[in-house]
Amino acid sequence: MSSQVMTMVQALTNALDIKLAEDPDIVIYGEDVGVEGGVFRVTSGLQKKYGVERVFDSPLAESGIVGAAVGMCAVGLRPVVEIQFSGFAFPAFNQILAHVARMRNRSRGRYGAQMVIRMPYGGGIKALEHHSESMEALFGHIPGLKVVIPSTPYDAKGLLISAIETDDPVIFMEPKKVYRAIKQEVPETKFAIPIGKAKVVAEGSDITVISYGAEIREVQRAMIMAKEKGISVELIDLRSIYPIDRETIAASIKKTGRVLSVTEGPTSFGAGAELISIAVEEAFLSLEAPPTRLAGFDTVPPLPKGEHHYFHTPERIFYEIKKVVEYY
Amino acid sequence: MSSQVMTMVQALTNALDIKLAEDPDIVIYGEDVGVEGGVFRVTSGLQKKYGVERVFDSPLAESGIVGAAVGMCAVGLRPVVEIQFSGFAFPAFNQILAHVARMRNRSRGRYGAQMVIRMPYGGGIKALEHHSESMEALFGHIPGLKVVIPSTPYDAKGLLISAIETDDPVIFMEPKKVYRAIKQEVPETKFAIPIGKAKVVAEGSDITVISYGAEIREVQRAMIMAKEKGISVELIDLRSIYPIDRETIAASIKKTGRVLSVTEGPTSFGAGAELISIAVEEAFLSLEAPPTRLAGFDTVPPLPKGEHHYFHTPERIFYEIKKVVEYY
Amino acid sequence: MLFEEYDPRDDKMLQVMDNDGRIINPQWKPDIPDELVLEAYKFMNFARTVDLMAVSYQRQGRMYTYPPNLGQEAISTAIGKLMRPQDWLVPAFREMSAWLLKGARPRDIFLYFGGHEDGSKFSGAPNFLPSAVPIASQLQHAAGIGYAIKYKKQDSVVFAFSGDGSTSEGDFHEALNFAAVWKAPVIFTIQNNQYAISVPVKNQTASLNLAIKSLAYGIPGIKVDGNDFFAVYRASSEAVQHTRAGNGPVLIEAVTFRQGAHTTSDDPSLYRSQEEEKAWSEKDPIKRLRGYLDSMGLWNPGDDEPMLEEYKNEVEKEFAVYENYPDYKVEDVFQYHYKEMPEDLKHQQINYEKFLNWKEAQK
Amino acid sequence: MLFEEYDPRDDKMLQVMDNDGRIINPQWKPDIPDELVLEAYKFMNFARTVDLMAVSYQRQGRMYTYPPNLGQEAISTAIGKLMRPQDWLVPAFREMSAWLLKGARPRDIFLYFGGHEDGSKFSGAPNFLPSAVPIASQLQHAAGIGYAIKYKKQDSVVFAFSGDGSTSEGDFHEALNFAAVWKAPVIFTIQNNQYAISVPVKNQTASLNLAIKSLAYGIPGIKVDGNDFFAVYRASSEAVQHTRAGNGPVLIEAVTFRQGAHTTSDDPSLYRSQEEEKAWSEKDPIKRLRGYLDSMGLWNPGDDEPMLEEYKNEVEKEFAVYENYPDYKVEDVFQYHYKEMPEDLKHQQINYEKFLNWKEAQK
Ligand SMILES: Cc1ncc(C[n+]2csc(CCOP(=O)(O)OP(=O)(O)O)c2C)c(N)n1
Ligand SMILES: Cc1ncc(C[n+]2csc(CCOP(=O)(O)OP(=O)(O)O)c2C)c(N)n1
Ligand SMILES: [Mg+2]
Ligand SMILES: [Mg+2]
Repeated sequence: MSSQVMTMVQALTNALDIKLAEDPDIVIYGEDVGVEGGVFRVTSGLQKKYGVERVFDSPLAESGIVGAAVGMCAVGLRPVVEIQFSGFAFPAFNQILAHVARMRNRSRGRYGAQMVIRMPYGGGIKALEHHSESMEALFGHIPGLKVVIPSTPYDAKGLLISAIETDDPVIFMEPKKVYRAIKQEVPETKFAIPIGKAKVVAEGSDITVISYGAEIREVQRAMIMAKEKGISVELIDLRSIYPIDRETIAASIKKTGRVLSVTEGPTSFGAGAELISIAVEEAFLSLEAPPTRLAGFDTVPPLPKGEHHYFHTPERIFYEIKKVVEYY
Repeated sequence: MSSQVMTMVQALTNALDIKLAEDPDIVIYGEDVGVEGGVFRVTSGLQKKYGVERVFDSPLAESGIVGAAVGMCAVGLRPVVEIQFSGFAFPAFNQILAHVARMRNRSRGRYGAQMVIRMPYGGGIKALEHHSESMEALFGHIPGLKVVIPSTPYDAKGLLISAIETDDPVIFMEPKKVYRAIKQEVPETKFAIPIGKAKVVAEGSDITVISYGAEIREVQRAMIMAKEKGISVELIDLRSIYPIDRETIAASIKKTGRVLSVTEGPTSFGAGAELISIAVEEAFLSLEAPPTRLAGFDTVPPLPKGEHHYFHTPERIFYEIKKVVEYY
Repeated sequence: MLFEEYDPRDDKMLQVMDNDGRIINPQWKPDIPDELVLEAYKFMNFARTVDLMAVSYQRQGRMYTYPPNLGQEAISTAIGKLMRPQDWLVPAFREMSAWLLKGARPRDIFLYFGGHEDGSKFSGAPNFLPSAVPIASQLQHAAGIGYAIKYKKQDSVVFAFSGDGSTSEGDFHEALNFAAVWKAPVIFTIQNNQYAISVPVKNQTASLNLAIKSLAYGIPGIKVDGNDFFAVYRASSEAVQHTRAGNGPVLIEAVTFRQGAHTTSDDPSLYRSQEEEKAWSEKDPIKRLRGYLDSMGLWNPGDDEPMLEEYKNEVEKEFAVYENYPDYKVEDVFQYHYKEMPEDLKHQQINYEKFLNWKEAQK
Repeated sequence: MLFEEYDPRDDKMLQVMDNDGRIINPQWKPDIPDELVLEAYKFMNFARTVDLMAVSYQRQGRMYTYPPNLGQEAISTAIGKLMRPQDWLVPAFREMSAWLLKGARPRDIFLYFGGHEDGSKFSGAPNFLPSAVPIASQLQHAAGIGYAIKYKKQDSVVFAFSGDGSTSEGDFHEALNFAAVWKAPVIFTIQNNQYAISVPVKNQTASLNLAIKSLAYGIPGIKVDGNDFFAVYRASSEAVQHTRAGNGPVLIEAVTFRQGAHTTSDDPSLYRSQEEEKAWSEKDPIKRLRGYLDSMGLWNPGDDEPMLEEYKNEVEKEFAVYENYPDYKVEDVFQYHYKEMPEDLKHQQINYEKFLNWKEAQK
């Protein structure tokens, strides 16, 4: 099987290309995804290749983008829409919550919402306001959705293909900080990574760190520091925050007895809270220290000049790992 | 101080009346709040008393209702707007997240969003779709907001007065199931209950139950069953889910060693997860059983015929209390 | 031609018959056989029977909140009569005639407003979305369906409904704009029944009328008398022709009046006068069409009673089906949310069933 | 009268001077003194200097993403000149001239696009909201400000800006509708610069033009040449008159062209041709106004260079203030979110400071 070194952007384009080629029911649209190929170029070249009826620019209206996709699904299409930045998903929030997530149940299984809503998310790239948020917990709380977040080019391709193929609606959040930051060998042919299965990125014995998206790389850097201090970290990349892979989490915590979640969004009512709850629900008796969350502050991400205070540096992650490991 | 027996609806009307009378900067608007006095009659009589410029019907557009309030605040008004049902807050979600919650920070304190967004929430009243949700966790996750939920007529009045008087924006969620279900002596004059302070509704020694809104009454009923079995329950009414009263929660759990949260919204990424996390963060060493959440299923609330399966009955709450207490 | 003559900028309203059913505008009377008119008349009576009985069942506590259609039957009957099986119906919640003509049965309507999602399945009715509660949100779906129809080169038209209040929502705007840019075959019908719950249209918008909003999207718009079966039928047929010819969407404002309450929990006396109600009852759509039929010798006043009796019996039978509908099962809460149910959800169901067993065991 | 003569239904565009600055439509030339025109010319040059230098500082890596104004200066200069201190400015992000005229300093602009919230404080400038990033969302605030002004019986007007792309958002629709129903004193100016990033207006809407969208709200709308200082000035003055007389909002479509990139991270060559760019550079607003001044003997071509030199120096000084701005402090992340900071947030700050201390101690 031939493979190629790809960035995450390239891997995503490749996944879309493969699916467009094999399934005429797939259409791609959103702001600037046509001629320009998206502001991050994920859809680059696809309009040329598949025509303006399959890959096209929509008017500038997120509720319209998502709402129209609900209708398309009723007729049997499989739209893959792009929200330019996850910070602009909120004008579409009602359509997502009220229709995308509910159409299947409301129609008792008659109509589904077999769509993917792609959106670059997350910070640390010195961007304008509303271009750095990480609000995946909001989507995780809406019944009826799946929420997927890849951390590598390989996973991005495999997960996007699964997302397009599942008959359930998927919020597909792409860590823009990773978009071009890492390159990886990715098979050129089609492959799928199941949604809902976490990946044990590194095995370890002293502490379980649970994370996803762009934070994975920061944790890996922190792990180098930890290793120097003799701390052995088991790193879990969730890959999907709903459904969440309780089994993998439980097995790991039962082994290590300690757990830290590392996520970007605000702390309160955030993903870390869910992870702590799962730790407690699945492995209470194994816990040797309080399950701990390292999350963003309960603030908006500061503009670039203040960004270094908000987004987690490897030092910050290491510091929290150390605290959990040193507990008692 | 003279007082009167009031329903929660009456207590809310009374609070609005008092504030309208004393502060000319207060305006009230929303769908049907004028002539009709709101579908639940919370603003009943106020347009007549204060005029159509201060209490009025807006066009049917939630984003417009909330967005206009942001502008009004910049000029110094203190709008108290009504969203007809919390299930219809989502067209306004972007305005809430992007502006209401952020204007103060964005303008470095120059402009605030001293508004209250009132909304009836919660289920169990045999209503149409989108009329039974309990999605407070979504608001709790947005930095910049306060989220207040009263459970009694007395609290409703005192908390609404505080909400109107605070310079921070408040999402004020009113349990419609309680609206007319209980009556209580409420002082006629002005009083305020501070936002962010929980109330210990009942002291107990075996388990702490944390809840709010309409669930408080169901927990109280469950407590009768518990008492029969010799279980002593300490009940905390949060009253405000952001800011959350860690101190009261911590003190109680340190005493009882066991904790159950009872909330209506979906389980995953819900309020219960935050409460479990706080339990673990504040009282890990006191925990004799896993902190537990009883929440809604990860489904939309069923239509009336299926409602009894979704909303927590006293039996269901008792069952969970028993499980936590019997742990070990 | 019709759209030009009734340019919404002139605020004219297409009317074919007067309040007594006299044809006052023969030029625009649709060219349809008498049988069709007769059928429509009967059908409007049937729909009204379902509606009135729904209200009374609700009053008896045998159903939950229900939004009466009384007085608005001409609009969705005329459009429903134009709908072909391959056409799509994207409803709001107050166009029951169209639901029935699309293939819903009264039992579905009772089931839905009786609080069961199975009432939204409409098994026998193709291309029919469930009712959308959040105002105007369904119009976005209509635009998307329109796109998909074009994309798949299907010969279908989308009929989307909403009320005067819906025109204020952002989704109304986005939907019409998307459909227009895409030249999607969608006919947007606004039932302007004068009120959004208690709020009159004049507090909803300052525009000359609602049809004129079409100009913001570069599409034809027309204001019609929504209590005039012929006017609605004519405007809608022309709209269908326009859109099937590939010209994109049309906006129809159908002026009518909700004779009943907003829903069974509403009290209209709070916000409108008896005079207003009385004036509108003169324009009742069934009364007007009966006037026409009478004058044409197509109907005797005496035929109404047996017809209504028959309909009443039929509806009672349908209601019985609803009342004997199987109990809501635990699975019904869970099973339809996902095609592939997540583990967490499965466990929630299992845990809940454990509780039910425990509860059972307590007895 | 102006609004009637330039009814958007006829798709006429108000133009006072041609591409060379010759007055072709003296009837609508605003009656303003030469000094004001001269001031406006100079000011447009100043604003352009700030803009060009911002782009070049960004290229040097000394600032973050920045949205160039090049070619659009006439619009917000003309409107900015009309703004009184008590008037409100509700900006999008590409009307820098209005920002400066409202009292922002170049240092604020550098600070904001240099990534510091303090750049949105505009200490010296009353009644000026920070830039709103989510497209069209700010227009709702304008409607609310308009209501509050009326409520407080203040003599102010709200100037709200947005782009052609913004007209597709639901918030655009709701804002204009609210303002119209409330008869709020708001002037909505759409800078139609032909593109929303890469998307041309024709993919944004099928309407005849953008001004015609005013009909959906029952308010006046007018399409003006946005590169013609006189045309924008005239239309805006009439709009101000209209709205101050209590008649409610006005919609102005100002037709222009973004000569630069969407932002410094954009590459326009992907979506538009050099011919198009060239054609529009003929219509450059500064060039046109200079043509007028030249012909009136109010300006010598030789005066440009020293003026621009002076502006450059001034802007450099402002940039230096920005570059020497104090470091972003930990408190700056936290302190402005609430008037009364919640305990949780305080603890988050304290915990973070503990980490910083630990980190410091590691060294
Ligand atoms: C987004 C949203 N906001 C509020 C409501 C509550 N609500 C239900 S019907 C209605 C009025 C609708 O008026 P209109 O569109 O004129 O339709 P009508 O009821 O008159 O048929 C309102 C405000 C809702 N269903 N959805
Ligand atoms: C709600 C929202 N969606 C998407 C974006 C990303 N975005 C920033 S500017 C822009 C185009 C705006 O076009 P237009 O309104 O014409 O203004 P212009 O940039 O041309 O001045 C887009 C899509 C945004 N800022 N907000
Ligand atoms: Mg209506
Ligand atoms: Mg533009």
